[in-house]
Amino acid sequence: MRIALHALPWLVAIGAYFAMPEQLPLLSAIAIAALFALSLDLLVGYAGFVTLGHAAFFGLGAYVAGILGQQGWGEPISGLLIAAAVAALLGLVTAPLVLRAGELAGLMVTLGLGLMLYEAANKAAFLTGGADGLQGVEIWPVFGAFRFDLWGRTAYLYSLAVLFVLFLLAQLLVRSPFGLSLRAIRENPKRAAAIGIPVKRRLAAAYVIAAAYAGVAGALLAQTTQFASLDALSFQRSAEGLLMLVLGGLGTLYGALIGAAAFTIAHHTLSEASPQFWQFWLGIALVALALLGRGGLMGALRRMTRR
Amino acid sequence: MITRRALALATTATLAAPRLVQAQSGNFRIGLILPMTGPFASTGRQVDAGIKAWLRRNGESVAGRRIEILLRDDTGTQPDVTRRLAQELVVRERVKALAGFGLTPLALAAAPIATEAKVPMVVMAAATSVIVQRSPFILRTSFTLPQATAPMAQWAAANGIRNVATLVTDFAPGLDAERAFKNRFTAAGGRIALELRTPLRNPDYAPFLQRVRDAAPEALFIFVPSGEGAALMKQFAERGLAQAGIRVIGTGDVLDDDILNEMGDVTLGAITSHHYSAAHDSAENRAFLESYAQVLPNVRPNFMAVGGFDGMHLIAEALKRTNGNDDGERLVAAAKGLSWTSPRGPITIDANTRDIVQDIYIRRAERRDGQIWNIEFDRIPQVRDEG
Amino acid sequence: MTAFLSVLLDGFASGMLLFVLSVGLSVTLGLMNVVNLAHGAFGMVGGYVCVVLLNRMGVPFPLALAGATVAAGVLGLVLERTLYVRLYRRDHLEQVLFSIGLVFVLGAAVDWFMGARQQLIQLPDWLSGRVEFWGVGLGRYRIFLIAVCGALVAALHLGLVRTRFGAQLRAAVDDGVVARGMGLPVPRLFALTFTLGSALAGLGGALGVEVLGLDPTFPLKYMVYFLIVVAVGGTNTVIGPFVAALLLGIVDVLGKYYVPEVGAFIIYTAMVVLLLARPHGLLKRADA
Amino acid sequence: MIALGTCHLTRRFGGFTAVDAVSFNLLPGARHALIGPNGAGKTTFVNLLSGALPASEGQVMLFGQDITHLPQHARVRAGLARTFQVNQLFPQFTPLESVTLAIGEREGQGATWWRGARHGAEAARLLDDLHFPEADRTRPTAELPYGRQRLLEIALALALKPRVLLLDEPAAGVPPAESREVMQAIAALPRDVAVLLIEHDMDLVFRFAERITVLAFGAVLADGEPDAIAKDPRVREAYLGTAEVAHG
Amino acid sequence: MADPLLFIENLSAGWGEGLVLEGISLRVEEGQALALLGRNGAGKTTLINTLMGIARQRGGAIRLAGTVLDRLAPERRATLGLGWVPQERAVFRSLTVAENLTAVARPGRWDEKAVYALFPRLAERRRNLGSQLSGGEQQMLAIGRALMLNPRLLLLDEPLEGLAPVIVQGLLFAIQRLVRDEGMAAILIEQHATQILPITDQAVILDRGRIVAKGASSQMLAEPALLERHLGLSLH
Repeated sequence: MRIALHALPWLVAIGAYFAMPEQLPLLSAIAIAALFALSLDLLVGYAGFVTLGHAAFFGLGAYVAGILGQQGWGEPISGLLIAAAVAALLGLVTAPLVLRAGELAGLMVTLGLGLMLYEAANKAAFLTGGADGLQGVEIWPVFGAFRFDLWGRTAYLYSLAVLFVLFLLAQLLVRSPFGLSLRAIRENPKRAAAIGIPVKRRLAAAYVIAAAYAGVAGALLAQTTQFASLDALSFQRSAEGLLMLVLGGLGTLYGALIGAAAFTIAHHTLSEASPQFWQFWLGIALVALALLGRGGLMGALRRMTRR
Repeated sequence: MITRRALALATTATLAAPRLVQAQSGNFRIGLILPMTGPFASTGRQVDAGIKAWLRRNGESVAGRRIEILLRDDTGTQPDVTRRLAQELVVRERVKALAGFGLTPLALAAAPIATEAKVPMVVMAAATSVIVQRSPFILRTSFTLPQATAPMAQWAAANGIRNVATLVTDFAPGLDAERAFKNRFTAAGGRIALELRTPLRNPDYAPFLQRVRDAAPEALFIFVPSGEGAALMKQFAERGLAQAGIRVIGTGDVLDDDILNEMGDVTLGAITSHHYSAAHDSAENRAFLESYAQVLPNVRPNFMAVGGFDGMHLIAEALKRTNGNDDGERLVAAAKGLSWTSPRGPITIDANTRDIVQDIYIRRAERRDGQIWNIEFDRIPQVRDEG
Repeated sequence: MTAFLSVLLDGFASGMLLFVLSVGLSVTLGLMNVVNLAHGAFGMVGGYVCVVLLNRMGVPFPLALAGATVAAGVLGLVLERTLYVRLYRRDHLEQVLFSIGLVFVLGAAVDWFMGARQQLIQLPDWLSGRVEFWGVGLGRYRIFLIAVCGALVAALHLGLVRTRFGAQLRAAVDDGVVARGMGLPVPRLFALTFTLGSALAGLGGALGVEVLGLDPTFPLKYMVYFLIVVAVGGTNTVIGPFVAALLLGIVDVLGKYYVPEVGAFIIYTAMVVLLLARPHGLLKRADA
Repeated sequence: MIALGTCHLTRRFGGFTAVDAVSFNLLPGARHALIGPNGAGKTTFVNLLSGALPASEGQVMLFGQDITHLPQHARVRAGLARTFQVNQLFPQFTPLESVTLAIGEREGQGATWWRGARHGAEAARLLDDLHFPEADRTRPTAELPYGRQRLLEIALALALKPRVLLLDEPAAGVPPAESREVMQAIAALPRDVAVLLIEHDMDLVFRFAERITVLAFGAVLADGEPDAIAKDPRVREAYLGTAEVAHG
Repeated sequence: MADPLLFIENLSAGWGEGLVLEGISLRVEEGQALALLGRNGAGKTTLINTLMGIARQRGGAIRLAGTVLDRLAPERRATLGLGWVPQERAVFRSLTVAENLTAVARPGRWDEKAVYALFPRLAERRRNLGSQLSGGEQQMLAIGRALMLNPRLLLLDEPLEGLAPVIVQGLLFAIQRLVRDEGMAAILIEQHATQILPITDQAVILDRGRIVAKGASSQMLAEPALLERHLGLSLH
């Protein structure tokens, strides 16, 4: 029963491939958004560290993978790994700054660093294409066999597979002593320190891991769309990721998946039905959810199943 | 009434299951991707209304096929969304043409989809030279910045202006404009005193204009995206640049018809070069204005609207030529070399480059009947993009 | 040198405007610990009310400013009493979800009535153009901005320092529990403060139409700036955010003037450095 | 050998000196109580010992090692554990999870990410020893009765196998009906652990302590055997008020 | 007028899930001063905070001059006549002395002038910020601030705590004036029983959240054994 419940989202995701062959681009977008939300969940949901600049890692991953593809190394999987490594490196370098400042100030430092990277990418047009985006990205077929096709079949299966693997890894992570210690820090940093948890070091580790995850998500976007642009680094991207996560429910991993799917589908459906005023309805939904539900959609789901 | 029904149809179609869509395959579906929200929403609204004006004027049936527009919002800032929407429209909605594309990065992101899906992609707003080279299926009915800029440089040089500062927005169209102006102007013996680039988002023009004032050129050449001109012109006036003897010249984007009237007296006398003015004196334009007023009352159509109007016309003419056949390669072939008289004047789709060839007008902002208009006073016929 | 002074005064003016727009946010954050990302929406509403009054109804500019202030204040009061009051005890992230939703709703509503394009106003003649003092040129409107915002800063500061309401407000920020125990109606104080903050944002939005522009994306476009002012300025005084806003305005403008290539990089760097040096705000010592 | 010692330990907040040059020794295996009126600086003192607060001056030594500048978690590694006056628990964790986590950290496996937590059995054994009811071990901590949460405070500290244990008012706020378990747990603390008990409940103090230190105004007022302390006039004054008024 | 000024019946209360007080019943008449004694952690402050509506009331009833307080917000209780002097004084640090007084003022006999007359020291420091005062001055200010509400019942939570003996004497004198000469009803919390018993009428001793002794203050003062047992250090 429990296993069936865990398998359900993935069965739905695979079923969607067959049931909605015409919706694959949207489904890929959901998978990538879910991975980004998942990376935020590790940091915000589990370690309790809120960031407003997570798009820095997403965008960095996107540009790294994109530039690799543009410069003649279009092998996708190594591209993902390199993007993850570079994003993690940025995380490692910035973690001390971000952790130094403490709560509100730390939050603003993440925002500031994110904005700085955005500006840097904007100015480094020789490398990034500036405001016009990175042109001429060429990604080779996955495993040398599966080309990124117009229907988005490869893109979706590839994104889904990466999401799945990283989800399993995340699950392993949050259930491990390390993951437990992150939750402990979120729940009570005072007590966490008193049982011998090196709080800052663990938070820094979570920050680096989340950075790598976000880097992979960004790289996936760049590879599947063969394009990278500044908005991958934008504050909006960070905020949207947080919205998805809060919408789905923090600290459950599944919340990230559900939130990303719900937000993307709602956004897509509403903007299709009303290209000019979809924000109104999306806004109403967000306001209502914030007023009514605690713990996001996962919270609501749990309350329903408990009843 | 007709448009409303088309809209209703479009809405039901999007909500209904894919099978239903196939049952309506007699329709010729066009996927229209525009920034309908966000900072560039006014561009989307204008193009959309231009298309509706064409449909209102010419009916929704072309060569026995009913035209159906599927409008999507890409918010203007997310190229990956533009690309995904293009992909979806092609794959799921089976559109036979893509259209719209408010900004250069958005158009560039969607170009590979057009190539791969082999559907014509009609660029109605974005204006960087390079766009049409990105796919053999791209056709353009807007303009290019070098196209609109070079005549301005020439006019300035010919009218005794020797020393110019340039101020452009820091993205591809701006750089295109900067380069085109500089090349043509220096070739004609002019000198560029100062080159400034302002950020695309959150620009504050005051410090830039202060620098211009310090440099004291004879004229300031400006390119900023549609809508931004107001803030710039106000600052120009407030800084007292006019009193300091600096004239404003620029491309028509700066004195966008959409907001020209509200920009007020600060614009009077500014010289710009562009391919369309709502004040263009022709029967075609009067008819266009009339149809447009029925779609969007109280809004003056600008060059974006005419790009949409002509883009729709281009698709329709191509479809007529193929006798309703919606094969992408045939449609593009049919579109190549088409010429007609648009509300802006005579235009041609170049058979080789698929880019637009059109007259560029030199205009002066003047008050007529209580409103401010860009009054055309000189014309450079059939200008090509030279970027 | 004169150019420097001109630019400096520009930065001063835009910093002051930024202060009026964001001061409400810092007070509500300090008083009720509510993260209200929709603060800019009140500025937007004020801007649109000003545009409508001025352009469609022909109301004189000063009256239009007053109208914008009142309208944004009333909207703030209504929303505080009906919606915000339910979110005080919630998680900050839920407040973020709520306030972003509100930004979407208000933005779309404004779009529905007014369209998406830039809104423009015609200033009265006495505010147009430019004057020169000893060779230093300054736009009349910027002088007006400095005068109005300066008067507001002074009034706010004096109001907070000299009036009983101000003392009660500071008491509530100092220690909300004890303040209630002393009979101070903290919820009502907060509603009033929220109203005042919204009204100020409305006024700022109206004053900013000419300088910052106005379209439905206004609240999101400037949100980052408001957050910077609050984070750098701290939440326990009016002076902290004021200094922060001035710094931000001046650094931004000077940066664009002298090193336009670097652009917005400067303010972000300045913010990060300030936050690392003084995590609790400009005027507050770390251990206080 | 001294288990935990301080030398002129001082902590100032602005102009206020909360802990004033306290020199104090805790012997291995000691049963030592720290008492004093409210505001005497007891909790600040504990925070200085555990590293939750940095000292303004002076030294803290643990088994001869200077730990004054060690962060909290390093002091825990070195064998110093504490409980809190106001519960500091992980509300969403079950007691079993909490204790397992603490044991894992003790064993240096807190950074392990590739497999689940071990030590569940040891955690269960520890809870057995404390007579922690089976049914409450797998409920979220926040839902437990207060007394049981206090017991968990002690369990978390014991899970670290400390050599020195600081108990900050372990019985505070526990309703009488639930206090038995806590009292039992304190009575049954391993003999080889040096315990410093901060407590107001004099019953508990005199039942438990073999030595008492009295803190007042941040300084040591008296130090000695319980009987001597109970009779010390300075201590009586600190607790009952000035002698003159008492006579007057 | 059957209702006493303050009437507490079978009150239980605590913080969050923790239960600190159980089965407390008490009454305070007009003009009466009650000493609330007990060791640290006995529940004295929790009782005061429950009266103020800050700690969580779990059962029982509280009435002030007949008005049920049980569910009222703290600010309502204050305006109904409770004058709270919180533990550790908690003066408003960023307000001046004068502002601390005027911000909470309600009309009545006690105004700024009257407070300054009671504590001349405050008059000298009226322009200083709360954060700049010494401990004793802060305590005077906290009492003065509560008086500005013109309360019917003053709740003094350990007003002598942590102060030097000289200052303690001065404060005791002022409090004595209030309750003896002004007839102000008050509840006084103190660990040091011998200091406040002489200036109160009734006394109650709390231990572990329950009332363990009750009686006239003078009587209690005469029973050192009782005090020693409940407040001192000896074994039971």
